[in-house]
Parts: sequence; structure tokens; C-alpha cells
Amino acid sequence: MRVVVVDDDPLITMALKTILEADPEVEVCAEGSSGLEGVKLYRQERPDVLLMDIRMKEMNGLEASARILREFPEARILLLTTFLDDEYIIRAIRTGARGYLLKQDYGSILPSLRAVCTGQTVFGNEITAKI
Amino acid sequence: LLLKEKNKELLEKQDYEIYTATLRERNRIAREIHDNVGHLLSRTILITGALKAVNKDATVGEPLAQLENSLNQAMDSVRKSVHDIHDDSVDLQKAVEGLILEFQFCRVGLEYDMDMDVPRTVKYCLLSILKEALVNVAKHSDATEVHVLMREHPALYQMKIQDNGSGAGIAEKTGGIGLLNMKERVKALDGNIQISRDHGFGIFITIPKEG
Amino acid sequence: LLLKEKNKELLEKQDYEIYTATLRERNRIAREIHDNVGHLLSRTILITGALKAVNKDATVGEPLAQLENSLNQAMDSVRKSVHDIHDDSVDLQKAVEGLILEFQFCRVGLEYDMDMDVPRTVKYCLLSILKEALVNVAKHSDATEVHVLMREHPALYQMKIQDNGSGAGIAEKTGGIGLLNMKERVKALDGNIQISRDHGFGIFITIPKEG
Ligand SMILES: Nc1ncnc2c1ncn2[C@@H]1O[C@H](COP(=O)(O)OP(=O)(O)OP(=O)(O)O)[C@@H](O)[C@H]1O
Ligand SMILES: Nc1ncnc2c1ncn2[C@@H]1O[C@H](COP(=O)(O)OP(=O)(O)OP(=O)(O)O)[C@@H](O)[C@H]1O
Ligand SMILES: [K+]
Ligand SMILES: [Mg+2]
Ligand SMILES: [Mg+2]
Ligand SMILES: [Mg+2]
Repeated sequence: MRVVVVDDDPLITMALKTILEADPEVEVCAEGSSGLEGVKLYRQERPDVLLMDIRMKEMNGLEASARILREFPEARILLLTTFLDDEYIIRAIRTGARGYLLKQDYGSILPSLRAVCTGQTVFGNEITAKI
Repeated sequence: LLLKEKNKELLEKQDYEIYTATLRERNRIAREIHDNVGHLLSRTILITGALKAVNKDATVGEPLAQLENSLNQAMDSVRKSVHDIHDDSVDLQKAVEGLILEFQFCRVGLEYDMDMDVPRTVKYCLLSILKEALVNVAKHSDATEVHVLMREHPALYQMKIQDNGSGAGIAEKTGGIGLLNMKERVKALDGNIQISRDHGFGIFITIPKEG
Repeated sequence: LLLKEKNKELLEKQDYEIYTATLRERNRIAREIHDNVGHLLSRTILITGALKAVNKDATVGEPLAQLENSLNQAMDSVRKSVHDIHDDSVDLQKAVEGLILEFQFCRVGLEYDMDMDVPRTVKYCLLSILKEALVNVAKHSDATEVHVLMREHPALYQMKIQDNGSGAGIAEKTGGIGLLNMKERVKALDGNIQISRDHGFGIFITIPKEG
């Protein structure tokens, strides 16, 4: 499974890469640190899943998702958030992203990536019904 | 008499200002903690996860688990302490009950049936209208009872404020801005407001939920 | 006229209440964060230290250092966000500058020379007197300039508010409670207040430091 990770905190992308790549099936093929880079890397890599932070300075994850989904409606995007009560989450769902995850529950990221690849959605670490 | 009104205005403003001052401060801290501490904590949790993922040394397994556990607790604690990150953290039901409790003029019955997630703008609208309506009852009516209904429907919010006064038939005096304000506020939310003067004074409001 | 006093009282009370509401909320959150998150963070910092001490694997040296660093940042951020745990956290200088900035009637020069640790009661006293004095300047004087001096001496606090108006010679009208209030407040702190009407209107206050 090819994954692109985007977060404006490089320590977070680094940690995520280490965690994800502990699974032999996963390859983090690119890392970015802004929404703008997220868009660029999606076009370039066409990953199975894009894992992207919501709150970033240079174009946030929502705007980036919207752009990517306009160009690639089939794109699988999972958004990352610090708190589940983040005010942006409701908008995240509306953009057409396949779901969102709490960063602190990194243990559920891999299962969520797999679920998203089979067409399921993930809301707050709960894998839910098929689209 | 102008002074007396000024006095009243001040009192009302005071409630509101105290209320918003509290919220402002809470929000300031909440935003800061949320943005900074929350971010740093989630980062440390992920670094710990990465350490666990690459770790081959069995002896550090336990301290890593403790670390992770404490970090998750800290995260929960941050969330709980700033328990309402958002401005719309007014508990509408509590606020309504407070207004009614303070009201001395006559008995007020309340039927409250709303979910927790009423949007902030709707909360403010309903609260300020209820406040003005109760002031009006005390000022203009001889009612002995008011009935307040607040109900959430699948597509809209409904509020009804009905008193049993007899003076409601009297022609509306000019000059007041209370009812005008209500109309403005409801209009701003694409809602509907009806005034009835059949049996006492009645105010009926519906506000559609956002698509 | 009783109503007028009530009105003014209300206004003052309002400032105070808004102010205390803000502090109350800040303190509530501060205490909670301090007690809970702070405790948990210091625990994680200790665990990280222990991990570093026993670590023999060179590859995890860097993530451990990042971890420690982030935890220290989080700790600082908590401390900064709830920046003043105590009630007497009004920054007197900022508050005075704020008052002066808001004052539109004429130019105000400020000479401020106080330490940070002015007791809370003194702060409130000086602030409320300065506020009333400026209101008076705008209401009763034709001054074009006011000079405000606030200075800390080894044994006392001093405040001087002097305007350059010409009307100060006019006999004091009765009915006002502004100057009376000032006197009461200063007396409550065993201080001294002098009013001068020689060149414009002048208020001189000293408040002894507590033994
Ligand atoms: N509960 C009521 N019972 C009887 N009459 C009422 C009631 N509420 C409002 N009215 C009538 O409607 C008029 C308009 O009310 P409105 O709130 O707009 O103005 P006001 O209360 O007179 O002044 P203001 O609200 O600006 O202080 C009132 O003057 C009164 O005649
Ligand atoms: N800066 C000033 N210049 C000239 N006269 C002043 C000045 N400050 C106060 N006074 C005089 O002192 C009187 C008493 O002031 P005081 O603040 O006690 O009452 P007030 O301002 O008239 O009313 P209140 O403060 O209760 O609203 C004023 O009425 C005014 O005549
Ligand atoms: K966030
Ligand atoms: Mg971010
Ligand atoms: Mg009215
Ligand atoms: Mg005065």
C-alpha cells in the first residue's frame, strides 16, 4: 500500500512514517508539510491513500482535499486531527474525504488505511459503513 | 425615567458582558492550549509510537508503555479542562432555565426538548428573544402565567412564548424596539416569526436547520 | 439623583464584575491545567529522562531527544497559556496605559515607575481613582493636558494627576460622589489624598506599603 503523509510538523510526519513502515505492506512514498505540497504530491504519486493533517499554515487540509477531490474524485483521503472536537471536522466530512483520525490513536491508523482501501469510511477512528 | 431605563439596560448589558468576558477568556486559553499543547502532545505520542515500533530492547518496553499512557492522560486532561473549546459552549437549556429562574413577575412553565448541538447563532437568537419577551410580559401584561416551548424538529427549531394576559388586544405602541429586534434576528437566520394577540400575547418562532 | 448614583455604581460594578469573571475563569482553567496536565507532563519528562539513561541503542537517541524537547515545550506552553495563576495578575501598567489610550478629551502624559509586585488592593484603588479623575477632567475642566505620575518609593506608592485647566478655582458643586469615593478608597488603605486647585486641578495620593 502506497501512502503519502502530509503534516506541517516534520516530527509528526517522521514518526508516522516510522510507525506505518513497521508494517511490511506499507510504503510511505512521499512526505509533505503543507496543503499545497499535499496537492502536488498527490498528483505526482497517486498514492493508495493520502494521510493529511487538517490544521496547516500554507493551505489547510480541507482546502487541499477539496482541490484534490475536484481533480481526482476517486482519491482516498484520510484527515488527521489533534482533537475530535475540532471545529473543522464537520467541514472535513463535507469535502468528501473518506474520514478523519485522531493523531493520538496511531494504533488505528493502519486498520483505517486498509478499511479506506476497501471503500469504507472512518470517522473518529471508528470504521463505519461503506460509502 | 430615561435614567431608569438606562439602569435596566446597564443591568442587562452587565449580565451579557460578564458572560462574554468569561467565554472570551475561556476561549483564549482554550485556543492556545488546543493549538499548542494539544499539538505538542500528539506529536510526543506519535514519537513514542515510533519508538515502540523500532524498539528491540525488551527492557524499555514498560517505560515506553507508561510514557504513552501518561501522554494520553495528559491529552484527555487538556480536553476536559478546557471542556468547551468553542464559543457555542453555552448550555442553552441551563441558560434558559437561568432566565426563567430570575424572572419574578409571574410563573413560567418550560417545555424544553432540544438536542445538545444547537448552532451558536440559533442559541443566541433564541436566548435574546426569550429575554426580551419576558421583559415585555413584565412591562406590558397582567399575565399570571407564561408558557415557553423550545423544541427541535428534524428540519427546524421551534420556540413558542405564550402568556395569559388580557392586555394583548391593545394596539401596539410605537417607539419600542423589542419586537423589531426579534424580527431582525429571526430574519437573519431565514426563520419565521408570528405574533398572536388572541389569548394573551404569543410569539411563535421557527428557524430552519442549515442544509 | 439616587438613581444616578445607582447608575454609576452599576457601571463600576460592571467593570469589576467583568474583570473578576475573566479572572475567575482563568483561574479555574489554570488550576485544572496546572494540577492535571502539569503533573502528567512532568511525569513523562521524568520517564523520558530514565529512558535516555538506560538507552544503549544509538538509533533511538534522536527520537528520545525530540521527545524530551517537545515535552519541555508543552510544559512551557501550559505555563504561558495560563500565564498568571493568581488573582492579582492585573498588569497595572498595561491597565493604566489602556485607560489613557481610551481617553479622548485631551492629551495625557504618563510617567510610570512602579515595580511589578504592587498589591492587588492598591492596584484597584489607583486604577479606579485614575478613572474617575479622567472622567472629571472631561466633565469639569477645559484642560488641554493631564500629567499622570505613578511612582513607587521605598515605603509608599505615589500617584499624582494634574491637569492644566482654568476652571478648578470654581467652588465645588455638591452632589458628586467621585471625590468622596476617592477619599474613602485611599482612607481604607491608610493613605493620604490632597486636592489642589492652584494651577488646574490636582490630585495627590500616597499609600504606605504594608509593614
Ligand atoms: N406580553 C405582552 N403583553 C401585552 N402587550 C405586549 C406584550 N409584549 C409586547 N406587547 C406590546 O407590544 C409593544 C411593542 O413591544 P416592544 O418590545 O417592541 O417595545 P417596548 O417593550 O414597548 O419597548 P422596548 O422593548 O424598546 O423597551 C409594547 O409596547 C406592548 O404594547
Ligand atoms: N479636573 C477638574 N477640573 C475642574 N473641576 C473639577 C475637576 N475634577 C473635579 N472638579 C470639581 O469637583 C467637583 C466634585 O467632583 P466629583 O467627581 O466628586 O463629582 P462630579 O464629577 O460632579 O459627580 P460624579 O463624580 O458623582 O459623577 C466637580 O463637580 C467639579 O466642580
Ligand atoms: K487540531
Ligand atoms: Mg498541523
Ligand atoms: Mg420590549
Ligand atoms: Mg466625578
